[in-house]
Amino acid sequence: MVSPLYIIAVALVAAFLLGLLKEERRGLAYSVTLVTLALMSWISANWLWLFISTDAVPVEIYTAGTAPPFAINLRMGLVEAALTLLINLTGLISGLAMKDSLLRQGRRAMAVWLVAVMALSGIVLTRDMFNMFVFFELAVIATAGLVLISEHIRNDGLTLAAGFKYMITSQFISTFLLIGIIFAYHATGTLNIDGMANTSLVLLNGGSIAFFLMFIAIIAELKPFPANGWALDIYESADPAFSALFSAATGAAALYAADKLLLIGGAEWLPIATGIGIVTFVAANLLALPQTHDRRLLGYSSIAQTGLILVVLGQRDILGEHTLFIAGGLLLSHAVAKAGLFWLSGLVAGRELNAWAALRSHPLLVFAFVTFICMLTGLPPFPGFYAKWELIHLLAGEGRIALLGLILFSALIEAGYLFRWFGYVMKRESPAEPVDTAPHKTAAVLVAVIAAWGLSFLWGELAGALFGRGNILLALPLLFALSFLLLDPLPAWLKNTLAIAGMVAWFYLTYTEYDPLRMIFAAIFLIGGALTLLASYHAHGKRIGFYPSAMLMYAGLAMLIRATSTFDFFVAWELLTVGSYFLILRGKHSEPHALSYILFSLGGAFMILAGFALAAQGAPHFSLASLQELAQPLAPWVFLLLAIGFMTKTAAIGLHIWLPGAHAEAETDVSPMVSGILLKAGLYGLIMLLLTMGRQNFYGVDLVNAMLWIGAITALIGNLLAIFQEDAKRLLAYSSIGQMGYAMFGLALMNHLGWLMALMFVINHYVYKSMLFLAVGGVAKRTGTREMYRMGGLITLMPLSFIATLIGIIAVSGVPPLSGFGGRWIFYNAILTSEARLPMIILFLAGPIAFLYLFRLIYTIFLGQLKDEFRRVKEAPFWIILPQMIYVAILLVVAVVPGLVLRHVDAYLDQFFPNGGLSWDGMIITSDFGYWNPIAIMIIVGVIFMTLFSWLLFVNRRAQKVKQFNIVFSAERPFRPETTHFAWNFFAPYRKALGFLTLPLVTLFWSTMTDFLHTAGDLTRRFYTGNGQTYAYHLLGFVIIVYLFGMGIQP
Amino acid sequence: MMTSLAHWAMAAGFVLILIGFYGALTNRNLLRMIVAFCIADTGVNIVLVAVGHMRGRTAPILDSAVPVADAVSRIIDPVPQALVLTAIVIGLGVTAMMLAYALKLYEKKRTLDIAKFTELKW
Amino acid sequence: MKEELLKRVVKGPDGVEFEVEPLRDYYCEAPPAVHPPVYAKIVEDLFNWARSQSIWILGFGTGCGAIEMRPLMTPRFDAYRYGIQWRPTPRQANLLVISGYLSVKTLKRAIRAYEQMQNPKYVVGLGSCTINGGMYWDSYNTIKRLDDYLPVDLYITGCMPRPEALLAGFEDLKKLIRAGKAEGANQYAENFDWYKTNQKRVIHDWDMPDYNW
Amino acid sequence: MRELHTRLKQLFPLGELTEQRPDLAFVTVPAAFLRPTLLHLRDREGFTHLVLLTAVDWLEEGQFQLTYLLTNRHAATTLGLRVMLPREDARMESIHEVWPTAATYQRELREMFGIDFPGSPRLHEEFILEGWNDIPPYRRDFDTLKYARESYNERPGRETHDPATHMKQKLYPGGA
Amino acid sequence: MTFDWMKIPYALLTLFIVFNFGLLLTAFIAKIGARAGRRHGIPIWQNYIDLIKNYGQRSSITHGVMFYLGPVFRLTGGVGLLLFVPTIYGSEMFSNLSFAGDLILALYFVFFGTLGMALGAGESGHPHAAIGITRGLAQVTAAELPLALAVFAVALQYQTLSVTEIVAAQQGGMMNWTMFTNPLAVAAAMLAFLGSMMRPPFDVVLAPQEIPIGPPTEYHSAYLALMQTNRAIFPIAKIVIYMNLFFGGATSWPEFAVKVFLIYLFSAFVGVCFPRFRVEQSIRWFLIWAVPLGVLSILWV
Repeated sequence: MVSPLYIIAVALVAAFLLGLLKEERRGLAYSVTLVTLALMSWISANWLWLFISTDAVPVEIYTAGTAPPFAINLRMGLVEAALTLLINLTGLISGLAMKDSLLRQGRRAMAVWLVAVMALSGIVLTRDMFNMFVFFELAVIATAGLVLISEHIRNDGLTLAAGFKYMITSQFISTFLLIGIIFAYHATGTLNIDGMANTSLVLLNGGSIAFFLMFIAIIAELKPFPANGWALDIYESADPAFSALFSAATGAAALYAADKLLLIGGAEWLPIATGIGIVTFVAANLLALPQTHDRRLLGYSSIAQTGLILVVLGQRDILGEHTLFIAGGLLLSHAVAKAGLFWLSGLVAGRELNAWAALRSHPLLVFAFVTFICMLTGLPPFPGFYAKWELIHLLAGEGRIALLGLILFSALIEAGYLFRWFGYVMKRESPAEPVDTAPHKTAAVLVAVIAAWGLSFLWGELAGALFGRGNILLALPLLFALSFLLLDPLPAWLKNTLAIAGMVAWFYLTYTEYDPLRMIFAAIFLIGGALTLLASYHAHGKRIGFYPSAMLMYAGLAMLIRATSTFDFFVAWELLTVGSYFLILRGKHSEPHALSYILFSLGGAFMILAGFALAAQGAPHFSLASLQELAQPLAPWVFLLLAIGFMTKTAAIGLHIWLPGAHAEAETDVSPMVSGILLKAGLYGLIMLLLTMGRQNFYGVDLVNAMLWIGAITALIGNLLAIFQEDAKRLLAYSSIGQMGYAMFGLALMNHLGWLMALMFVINHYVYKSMLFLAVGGVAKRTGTREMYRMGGLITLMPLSFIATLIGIIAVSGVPPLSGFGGRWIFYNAILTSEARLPMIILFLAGPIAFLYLFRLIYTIFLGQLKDEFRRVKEAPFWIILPQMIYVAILLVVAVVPGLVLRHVDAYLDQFFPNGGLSWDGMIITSDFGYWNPIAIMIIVGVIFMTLFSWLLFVNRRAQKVKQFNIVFSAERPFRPETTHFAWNFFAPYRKALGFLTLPLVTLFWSTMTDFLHTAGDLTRRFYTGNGQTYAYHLLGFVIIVYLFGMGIQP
Repeated sequence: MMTSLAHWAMAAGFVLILIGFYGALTNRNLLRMIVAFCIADTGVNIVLVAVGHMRGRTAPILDSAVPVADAVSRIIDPVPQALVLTAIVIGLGVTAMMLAYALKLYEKKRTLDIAKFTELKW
Repeated sequence: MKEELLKRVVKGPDGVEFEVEPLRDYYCEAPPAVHPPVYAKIVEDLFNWARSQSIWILGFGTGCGAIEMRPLMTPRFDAYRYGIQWRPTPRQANLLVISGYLSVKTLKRAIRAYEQMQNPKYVVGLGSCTINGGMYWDSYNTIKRLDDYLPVDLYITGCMPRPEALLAGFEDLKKLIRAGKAEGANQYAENFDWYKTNQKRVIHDWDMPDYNW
Repeated sequence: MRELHTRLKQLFPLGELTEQRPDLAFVTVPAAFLRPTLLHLRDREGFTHLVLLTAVDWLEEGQFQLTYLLTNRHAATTLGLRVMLPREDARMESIHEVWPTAATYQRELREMFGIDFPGSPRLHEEFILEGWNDIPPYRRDFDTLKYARESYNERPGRETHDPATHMKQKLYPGGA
Repeated sequence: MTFDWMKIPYALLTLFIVFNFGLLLTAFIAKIGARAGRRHGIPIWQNYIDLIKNYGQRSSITHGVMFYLGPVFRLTGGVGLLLFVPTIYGSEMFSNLSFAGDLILALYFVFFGTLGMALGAGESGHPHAAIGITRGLAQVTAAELPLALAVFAVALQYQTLSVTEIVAAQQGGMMNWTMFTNPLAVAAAMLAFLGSMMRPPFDVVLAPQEIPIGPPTEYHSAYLALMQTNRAIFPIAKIVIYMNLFFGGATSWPEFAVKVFLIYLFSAFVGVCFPRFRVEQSIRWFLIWAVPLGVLSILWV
């Protein structure tokens, strides 16, 4: 093994040699620099490999040949190896990305660069307090030097000012650190960190103040809120490649330094670290919200992430042996993603967030961006996800709920601005300046991407080793979905075929595992999904990005039904959320809606995470089935959290505002996926929840009863809002909200028939909503509008779409003889056995309201007056029609023989609700109250209908076919189709009567919430005046506050 | 007072530090701020030395006057001395760097007022 | 010709431009057909009897006669007991009562309303104005012979005829219908060109299809 | 009414007042002063209601007379303003901004007399006559009878009687 | 499964009786209305004549397929509704086709004709038709609510959804009728009944002067005849449900005739006495007056 000392030595020697080189030999100097950095990285990598592959113990390097306290010692262990590798590699790649500017600045800059990287490695390696001080000062000087040297590149003085502010701050810091060190030394007689720790510095006389000074100095280097104005200015003004180093490497080094100090400080100082960390995490994320400058935003995000990791370090008392896994996961996620983003920002010309839209023309870079933000947000399969899962679980296990809540809240804000940014990238107008695609810069980004996925795999394996979890990245559905990333250059039809084949094959492979309940969902998710995908054949070209997103969602769904442990469930949940988010974002005007979707979904997901964590009580492995063993007082809380989480997906009232926009703005074939299929995931969650936990009493409120009310109100408001929509897809979207309300109501009835009804709704809603969305989507595709009043009279031009819509609305409305009636029949039977009678009244009102929007849908689109510009419209594309016709067939079959599916579910439900099932006697279905014979109904209605129809045909055999303006119009003639088609504001009288129920109170609530957060962020950031002296005051104020808190908790 | 000299030195050091901080926080002129930091640095160095001082002992220089054998009982702790040396060097570097900054900033804006460099904020 | 009836070029959602000709595209162009009685005589007799006993009048008032029609619905005259009632839409009405003078402008509407009624359909002219112009014989804007423009089955004279006269007239119309003589609709279809020529001679801005189905 | 006339006369060059009843009078106004007079009457004198706007064809004088009939509801008085226009190329300032209802009257006058009111809304749309192709029918040089004979078929056998003699004969056929 | 084929002629017989009864009854009610206005009113057989005449119209036009199917849907709805409910209690002959489903089937089948009619009228392209439909649908949402509540209350009361069993439970004297055992439910239902009969004050759907009779504006000849046929059958079928649920059903045709007549008369009576509501007024009226009754009736049970 090469001694780690060489990391430092090599850098120093090279820096020295660079000074000897001639100024003109810049190419050579640059090569020397890179080689040196590569060598340093290689040494670290070597060590890292040693520690990973063998159980080697950390190595102590005594510089002067003697042990401490008489000489400085370095230590090389697993963490040190990983961190120095991170630092050196970041240095190397940043050096690569900075090629142009380094070459222009010459050897001095390169030497300083080497020193900076070396100093950071030194901070990590050293075990000597004073040595650490020296390395810190070196880092400061090197940083300031780099800023100074690079100043002439931008030549606007901003960088200089930022550097000077940094110097001011570091003067204060170094003063504190030195005094702290000397007193600590005085107290313990050693400068060695372990020595200080062993002698319990803080217990000695004056030791605690000495420790405090050292501690606060190191913490200040972590740029805690509010003493961090200087750092933001550096992030904003410096070269992005340097910022990458500053964020990833400096941050890592400083965190490790803090970690070392906490070793000295002991348990008393952990809460302080936690406090500083969480305040920083929350505040920095809040402050990042109103940012429009990309690098400053990244700066805030860096600070926030550092804060989070500090929290983890501060919680080491409960995290114990897992601290490393968690902090490492978070740190590496942060470092890789942030470095990648900073490098990426070097490619983008503009500094506004909108300017990143330029990335859009480069799918690879978009992928990189996605990777980074998902990694930062802690989505699976990235390391941050594992880390967050464990962190939240351990916190919940110890009952540190407030901290848990703050972390999740702040993470949600972070996801908010990151995904908003991604929305800008995908949807905003592309700026004029193209992306700089210099190979060395792009390569840096790609290395980060590879590192991201590599780390994901690694953390998956680690999680496997530590907690016995499966590696997410090895899950077959996910792999299948990810493989579409590689297949993306293929034409769309080929990918579509592969996707369909994959889904059907997966169903074939797994169908034996499902009980009838899961079978329904599996069939909808997989076979239904494949059916919906048929519509995607209509798309031409490559459809870059569609298949990875869609398959990611389906992978999540496929994994969801097979999940038995909370971990697997949650992973699947996150995957399907992210996949569907990308799918929704593909719509033309979907940017704000996709954002609100992902925010509500992630908020819901965090609720679920918190619920699972609470339930697990620290147990590493918790199966879904064990939920039923939970007892008071925990169980209601878990139930509440999980239920709210699932209800965000089913868009229960209050949490529904994301749905209409998201579903309406999605592409033609995406709407049925997200509506017909994705919504069922939420129902599946609720079913799991109710199956395992049953009724819960929360301070006297029966939570299932509350769900009953929520379901009923959701059904009413969803339906009511649907009738006032002018946009056909929005109408369907609101209708979905209402239908989900019904299903939720059924589940909450908690009896046999209620569940059967809910499942019937699950099936029916999938079929008819997919069908209607496709039909409407096909029409919208042909007419170029979704506003119904602009359509009209399309029945003769699009007869198949009309038939699908007709069958669809009959089914939705529950009119016999189609399948919707079965649902209603079961519903009536179900409520007869229920005790809760009042919510049903609301549901009774909601029922007929459905007629209103359904009639509006079919009338304003297909009937009435055909408009000029649509006279030559063609029927929707074949591939959009085909699945609709299949759905029509399914509906008819289900209408005649509902027993095909329901019988099995009915029988299966017997084990949960033994009473009140249906009896299937031949063709007659009998409940405790009534009976129903679908075939007879179908035949009777059919016979009557055909008889009358033939009679009318006979009588009217010579009827003259007339055209659209041949109507009696009070003896006038129609003026134009537009003024003759009654369609806009269709239910105006209804609005007069009940319009007050549709006031957008919920939207108002949520927008007030977000406005509040934004305003809070915007006001708080005024506090960073830009004056270096003010920042110094902030620092001193911070020190004093922490001192007061810190000393306050001293024994 | 047992170690009155060391205590006096230490007190002086702290006073210097406080003067330095005060100066740095109240003066808006860059050069004055740098001078203030120099004063604070000096104060820190004095504190360092003062901590390492032991009454009645000599400087930790192993020469004929202090044989190696009884060095442990004769000399004061050498470590703070070493630290001070390093700290002085580093302080010098930092001061030089700050002066360079001040120069460049002055070239840019023709002013040394710290409050004039606030383009980056929020 | 009114602007909205002129040919226009519109752009479809796919960007292709094409021409729309409202008169041809929005209206049925078929001329009216003759519908002779086709069933056996006894059936036709039954139908004619039913038609005579179920006279549905289009509620379309022209001129002062419109006022004279209203009392028919009141308890004093109660036309309902004779199977007469008013329908608000020409589609469902059998009888168009021209209740007074017809200005050219109203004639246009009356023709449209008549053509939208279904065969068999009847026209009754009310008052002297419909017969020979009456007191409007020298008006610049009023037609003088209704039967030039619409196939009139029956005139009821008077200026204005009283409701009793109307009732008597309707009874006569019933007789005509029962006798199978009220074939105005077929007459109109057979002499379609003649009627159209007459109509177009007075209606100078003919801005409607030739037959308003 | 006299007082009003006196007051008005100080402001506008009005003609003599023709009093038909104590509460109804007419006065002639030059075309150029019509609008200020109307506004004054409406806003200062309480004549808030435009009862009608009509025309008389003085064929022999070669003039059209426009009559703006205004009513003061509180005083229950009606004042008619007459404006004389040359018959050739008759045109008059539109007052539809003063009373929106005037637009309809002006449309009618445009159709029936051929008097132009530039700027009046929908002035050139057909009002009562559809497809009229002769000179405006209310002009006195329009021969109504001739037009009716030429345009509309007559039913032969129509006789015209003097009502008095006809009824006499009918009631007393003997001639007593 | 064995099917009793005799059910078909029996059902047709019911249909025939009800059809004639309906034609006469509506004429009779119209006559009563006329008498209230001091008129003679139409002859009692006028409906037959109108029907024959409309079937005898020689020409007809069509606006398209749905226009054609509208009346078919409508009449299917009426006939189906009639046949899905037993007409005469205790009579095998006149239990019709009620083996196909229970009360819920009947209640939902009401919408079958409405929906088809709405579609057919929609295809006619006439704006008044669409306006009429929006009014009708808007009104029915509120009008159906008290009925649904009342039905629910009755089903809870008798613990069954089978019409036959509900009637059976009301046998044995007038005091066993739902009308007396659950008067609140019946009150709510009867108010809902007013809303569904297209008579004043809830006939803004048709509004002959304003939107010439609304949905059927374009319908004529045989189409109209089919709808007239339905107008004879459908109200009776609906009243049969009310009769069975609330008024003890009927054990014989005379009892049937009297009860149906009286129930029908109720709506006619109100219709003659009250002017017309606008849509939003009628919605508010139902929500304020009828729905609370229904809610109380449910809580009562």
